[in-house]
Amino acid sequence: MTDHPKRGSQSPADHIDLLLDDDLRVFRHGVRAFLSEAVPTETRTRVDNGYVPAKPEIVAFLRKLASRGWVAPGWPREHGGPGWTQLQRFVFNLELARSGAPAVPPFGTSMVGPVIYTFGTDDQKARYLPGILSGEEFWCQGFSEPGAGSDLANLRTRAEDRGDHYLLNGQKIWTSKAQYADRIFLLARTDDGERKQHGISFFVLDMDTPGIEVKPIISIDMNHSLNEVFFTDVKIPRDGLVGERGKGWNYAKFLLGNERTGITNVGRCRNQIERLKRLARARGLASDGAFLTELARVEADLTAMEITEIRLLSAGPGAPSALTGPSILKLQSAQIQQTLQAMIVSALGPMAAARGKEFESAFEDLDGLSPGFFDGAVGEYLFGRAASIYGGTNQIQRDILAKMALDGRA
Amino acid sequence: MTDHPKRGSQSPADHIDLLLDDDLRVFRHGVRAFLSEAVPTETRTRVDNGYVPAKPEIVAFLRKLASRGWVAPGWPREHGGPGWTQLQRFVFNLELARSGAPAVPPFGTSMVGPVIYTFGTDDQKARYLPGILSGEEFWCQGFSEPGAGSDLANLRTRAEDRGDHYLLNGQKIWTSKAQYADRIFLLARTDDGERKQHGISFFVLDMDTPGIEVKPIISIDMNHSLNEVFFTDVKIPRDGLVGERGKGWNYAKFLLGNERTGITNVGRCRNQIERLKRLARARGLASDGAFLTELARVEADLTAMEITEIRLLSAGPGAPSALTGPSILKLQSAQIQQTLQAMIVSALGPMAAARGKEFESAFEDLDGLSPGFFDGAVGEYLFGRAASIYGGTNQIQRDILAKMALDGRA
Amino acid sequence: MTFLEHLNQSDEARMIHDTAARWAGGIADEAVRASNGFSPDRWAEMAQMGWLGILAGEDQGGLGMGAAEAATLAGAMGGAKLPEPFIASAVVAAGALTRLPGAATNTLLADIAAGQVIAAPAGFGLPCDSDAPCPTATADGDALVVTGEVALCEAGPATGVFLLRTGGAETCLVLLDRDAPGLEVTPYRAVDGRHLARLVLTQVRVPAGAILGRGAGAVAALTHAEALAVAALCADTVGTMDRALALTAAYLNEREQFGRKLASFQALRHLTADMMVEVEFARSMADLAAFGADGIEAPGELLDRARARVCRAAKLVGETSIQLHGGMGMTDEMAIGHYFRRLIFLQAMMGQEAGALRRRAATLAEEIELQREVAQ
Amino acid sequence: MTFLEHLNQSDEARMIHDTAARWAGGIADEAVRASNGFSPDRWAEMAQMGWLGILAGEDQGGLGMGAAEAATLAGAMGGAKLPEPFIASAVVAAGALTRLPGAATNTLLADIAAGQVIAAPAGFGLPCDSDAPCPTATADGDALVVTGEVALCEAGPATGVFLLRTGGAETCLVLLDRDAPGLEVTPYRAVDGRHLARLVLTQVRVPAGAILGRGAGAVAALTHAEALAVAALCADTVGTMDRALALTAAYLNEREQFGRKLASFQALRHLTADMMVEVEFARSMADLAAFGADGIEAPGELLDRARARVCRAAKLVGETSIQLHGGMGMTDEMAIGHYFRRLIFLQAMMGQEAGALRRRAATLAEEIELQREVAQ
Repeated sequence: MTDHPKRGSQSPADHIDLLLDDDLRVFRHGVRAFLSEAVPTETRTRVDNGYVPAKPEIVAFLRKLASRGWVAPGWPREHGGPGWTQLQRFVFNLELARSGAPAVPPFGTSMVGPVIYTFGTDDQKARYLPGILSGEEFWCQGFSEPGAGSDLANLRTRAEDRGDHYLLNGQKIWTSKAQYADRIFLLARTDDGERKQHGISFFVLDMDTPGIEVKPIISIDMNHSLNEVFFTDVKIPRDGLVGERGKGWNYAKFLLGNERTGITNVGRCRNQIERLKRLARARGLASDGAFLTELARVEADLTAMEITEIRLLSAGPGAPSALTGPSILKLQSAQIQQTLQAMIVSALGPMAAARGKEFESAFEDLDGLSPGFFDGAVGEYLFGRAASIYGGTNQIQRDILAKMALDGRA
Repeated sequence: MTDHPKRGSQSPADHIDLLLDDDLRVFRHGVRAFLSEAVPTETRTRVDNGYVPAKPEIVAFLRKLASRGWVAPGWPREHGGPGWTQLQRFVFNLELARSGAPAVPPFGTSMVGPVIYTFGTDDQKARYLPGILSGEEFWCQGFSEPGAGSDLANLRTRAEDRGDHYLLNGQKIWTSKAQYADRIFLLARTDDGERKQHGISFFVLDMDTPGIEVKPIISIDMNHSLNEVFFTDVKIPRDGLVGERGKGWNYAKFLLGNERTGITNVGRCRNQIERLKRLARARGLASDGAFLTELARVEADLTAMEITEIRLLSAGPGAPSALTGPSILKLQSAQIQQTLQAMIVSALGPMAAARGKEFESAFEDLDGLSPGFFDGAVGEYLFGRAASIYGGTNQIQRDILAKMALDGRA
Repeated sequence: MTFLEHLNQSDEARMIHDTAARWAGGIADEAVRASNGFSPDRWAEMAQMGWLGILAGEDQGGLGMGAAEAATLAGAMGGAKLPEPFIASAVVAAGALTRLPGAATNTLLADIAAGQVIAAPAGFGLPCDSDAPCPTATADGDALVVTGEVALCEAGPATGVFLLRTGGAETCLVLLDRDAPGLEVTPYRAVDGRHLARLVLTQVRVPAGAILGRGAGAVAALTHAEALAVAALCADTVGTMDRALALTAAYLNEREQFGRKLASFQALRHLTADMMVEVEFARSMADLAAFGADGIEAPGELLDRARARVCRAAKLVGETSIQLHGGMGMTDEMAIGHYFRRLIFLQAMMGQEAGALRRRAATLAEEIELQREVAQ
Repeated sequence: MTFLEHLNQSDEARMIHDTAARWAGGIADEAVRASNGFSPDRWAEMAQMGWLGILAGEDQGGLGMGAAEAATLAGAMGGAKLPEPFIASAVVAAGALTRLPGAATNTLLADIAAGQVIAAPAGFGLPCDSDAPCPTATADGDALVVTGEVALCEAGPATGVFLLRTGGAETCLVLLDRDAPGLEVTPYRAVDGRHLARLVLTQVRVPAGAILGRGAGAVAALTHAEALAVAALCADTVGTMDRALALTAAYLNEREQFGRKLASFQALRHLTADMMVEVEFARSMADLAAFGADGIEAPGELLDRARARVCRAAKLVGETSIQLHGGMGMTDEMAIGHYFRRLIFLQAMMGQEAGALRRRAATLAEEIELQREVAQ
């Protein structure tokens, strides 16, 4: 078994360095050095093989990040973030993924955190932000509902004003990591507006509040990361309302538009290219022109995605528009991730037929790689189908782009 | 210059033979033997290189076909056709293309001929069919109009009933070969119907009738094969009406649905694969795994298209539906033809930049191929874009298929 | 038989098709989930209908039919996503045996047909065109002693015997009991939940009576079995895709978004149309493969084309059907994901599109070289 | 300069961009058609605005700017589909000369900048990465005698001199007058109507003063010129695609079918969205190429990635824009076909996607092999 990347070798010098100035190169080096210490080898191998780390692994890593104040890279200094530039965050995300670190759950740091420090009360800030920054408190997101997939504004969960509290009834779906979460942020209808976007409010709530039930959704990779969350007469204290009542739609848009970095998974894609090279060596594909050409093609795609992201983040004169850029990156990121996942599965050959724990323990190695490499790759391909669905399907992204090109509006 | 296929070598034994019964194999052999004599080497080379032959070459070849009674392979015996089965016609079309013969213009044989012998008067049959069968009289088609591309029923050309004649005014577009044609068949509005398909009539008309003006359309390959045809107070004799007045839409649908064979250009595609092999030899691509794999992929596609066409024509129990089959074949045929054309252009390398007569005479040969091979390939790629547009764009074909799959109707 | 005759199935074959389609169509999704990779009851039903003897001769209690009918059955089982090793035992293993007449094979074929023995091919057919070396046999008197490994074999707890291809001085096909001394069978699962196993052989002794074929005879039987495997896998894939397409069309008609049926969005309609095209092209190639397995002397290269094209269709149809199901497609609860996983399994067993194309690319290179020589 | 600084152009560079865009935007389609491959008036205007000296130093009457600004100009010319050999003379030829200082090159650069001489690179840069052998030079005293052929050279009737790469004992860059004895120039046309030529050299004598560079110096200059060619071709392609996309969007909004604007059909909208994505990704690669040509020591492999990705975009955007124009797109009358043909020309000059990927595939194979050695 030689399929876990060697410590320190996972981030060789590359063309990204050529694109950065000296300060960013030094910054990158510092991040890389920290991460090579902070990520245990077992975690790195599991993550590299495409598995999702368990909560304890994530918590352990978040503690280390917290010791440097790096849990929430996007936050300004005044709220406890490192105050990095967009490009520092790009570099940080890249190195994070390349190091084999567990993905930092975005729900607290990238999603609810900025909403709270921008629109929340001082009490809310004091109560919620420290737990996010320390990595100790996990959040989950209650936006999607059955019957409101891409059509988010169509939601039916209601929070009825009962004076000293709101009474919450309804159901959320696709709630990632709800089984681990300490708190949830959610959208609920408090009033009936003329347009269906009106009358929606934004709430935060502890997951141990009575009346909340979490039901696992087993996904097509046979894992449990998604959930349904049911609310039956759940009492939300009045101070669970964030910002103004009825303005939840605006906060949700702020939240979704806020996070421009990290949507492309560039780091993971780079790792996948390295994985494909290792696989090529193991499976005798190093002289297969068709394979190499496909690899060169997706590598060029990935390079274009990196540059496009840097251009967007640099916001220079020729940068892609803030309206089209994110959709372009979302579309291509899904495409590139899925291409890489499929290429790996294809390169596994007939053994891509196998899956599961029994399979993993049936072999010491397969062509010099661990069966975990095989199993993880197939799992990642399966769950990876979500990349073109969640956060606006490919079709929705194309609708957005076409509006700009053909109707001259967003 | 070795790029014209050697006489007799253009149709090696292949897997098609494996799919035919003995009778069809014998039939195929006879067709092939005839064609290897009937097609002059210069014609074969020009056609093989992707050029459209000039009218005299076509006429000369049609006379030879006429001597065997093979100009109109789809016609029943009673109207002067050979009375072949669908599969004989498939084999005939395949061999025709593989021999490098000029394409038989479909306007007389496959389009207006069957309308005349099915719906025309005895006088019309006597007057028009012999000229088609002898290959002496060329027809063109007046269906499309500006502003009625895919939406054929939207036509505006009018034929006003003036007692002893119809008075025709209007304009047709995309009229292929109108500059060569002796006669035209066309749709014109004779009455205003409730639905726009109503009140359309089907006419035949001599091209030397006063008031007809043919204006060339130069296409993106810089050639002239398409035209606009203008009608200004053109008198159509009463016997120019085919069938019933106002039923023209039905005859047009009959005409378009009548021709199920030959829509796939299987023979030309097979030639293109042979051309790619020659080009691979000349350009040193025989060891390029990416090129070979792409060739293998399109070859598999082509095989699937051949079998699909045979299945459709055999109308066996598992045959594709007569409603979806033609759209599937049209879509994939466009795809495969365009892929092959683009692969050839790509394999030409930098010299794909060049075009035209001066280019052809500037070189004796290029990598052992004639400059005509290069020039013709680029021209064919350019004009080949039409394959996904004419006769219902790819988008229209997908609309048709989706109607079947999702709405359960055609 | 010509391809045209092949397309115009016999009445008998059509009856088998209709019966199988009706039977498979009546099997509920929940029943398949509940069977956890193998249902003895369904297996018994298959035996009763004669399907496990589809290729076996009438002397052996079989139906004595060909690749086309076997493929028809495989297609029906794909449509119901049945996990049972029908192709493994009744098509590939039995298909090899039909080409090696003898007392031992006759008995075995009869047992397979009756559903009393489940046989697993090891080292040939499933997966097609494996690049892995097969176990090596050395002679010991008139017996063989075999050592080596088969990493992937479609076998579960109910599998009684293995038909093993061995290398060494000559290719042999040997019969191994599940409990043969020196044979270690490690079970695991396929991505679609069916049973697989790894075989490790350490000095396994195969008596003369268990050597079913040797040399050219064994190779011919193995080649036939490989062709049958391609034909059956292609047909299974088409059956699976047919159902995936139908489920997707139904979902689009049922689900609403932005106040409209999903089926009314042109972009989704066109993706559906593309799926239809893929399924129809794959069906053509499956027909070709079935014809090739029975009707063509050396169909190898055509079978490569067939599995390449069918694999490509399987990938596109599987991925698109999930995409069109949106978030719901990501759940194990919906049947569509199970079809998707079956398509992944089938592509792997067919050696993946890339594997099939690699083989054809090699022969294309030879054809181009040959042309060079002719030209010189 | 870092890439970020590169993205944030100087005020001077931005002024050039705006001026060029305005100028090119004011050129009518008919004017370009009428010029039949070269307009002396436009060339004079370009000279007047200093663009033909974009790379030449201020001593030579140039602007002394870099690849980014040259690429900006190339992009503007792509947008107006100008056939003049701006890239050939002012970027590739001039770019090579800037790396070979000397009296002869200084004069030539000044003449190029002034628009008085049009220079054509022969055997390097246009096309990129040609696999054709270049003419061979043998020494004759301090002169060279050159024999050989350059099949494709971007040169027309107005071209005055050729900068020729020669092989033999060492690589040289030599200056050839158009009327040099033994040089046969056969003109022909490009697919987009511009002027090309075939050069055949038979014992052409190059005096010592016309040998502009030798050995390592010549190779360095040629490498720089190749990088500039990739950068300029990529930028030209992006400019061409920008306009093709805009024309297509306008057409879809103008044209009706089935009683609705074409722009209202979701399938056509999504194809438009796919074009946007391609253009934006190509723009990123063009930026990378321009940065690479000036700012990176050995950008070779990144330039391969850039031209591969830009070629792919060019193919998709060109083909899709014709498809979305329907029958009208098939006519020479519509401007869109001219943009399509320019994209074909540009892909060929960039060596086609396949050519660029082939180079990168070879280095990937080396990287995999290297990894093997590290692992052992």
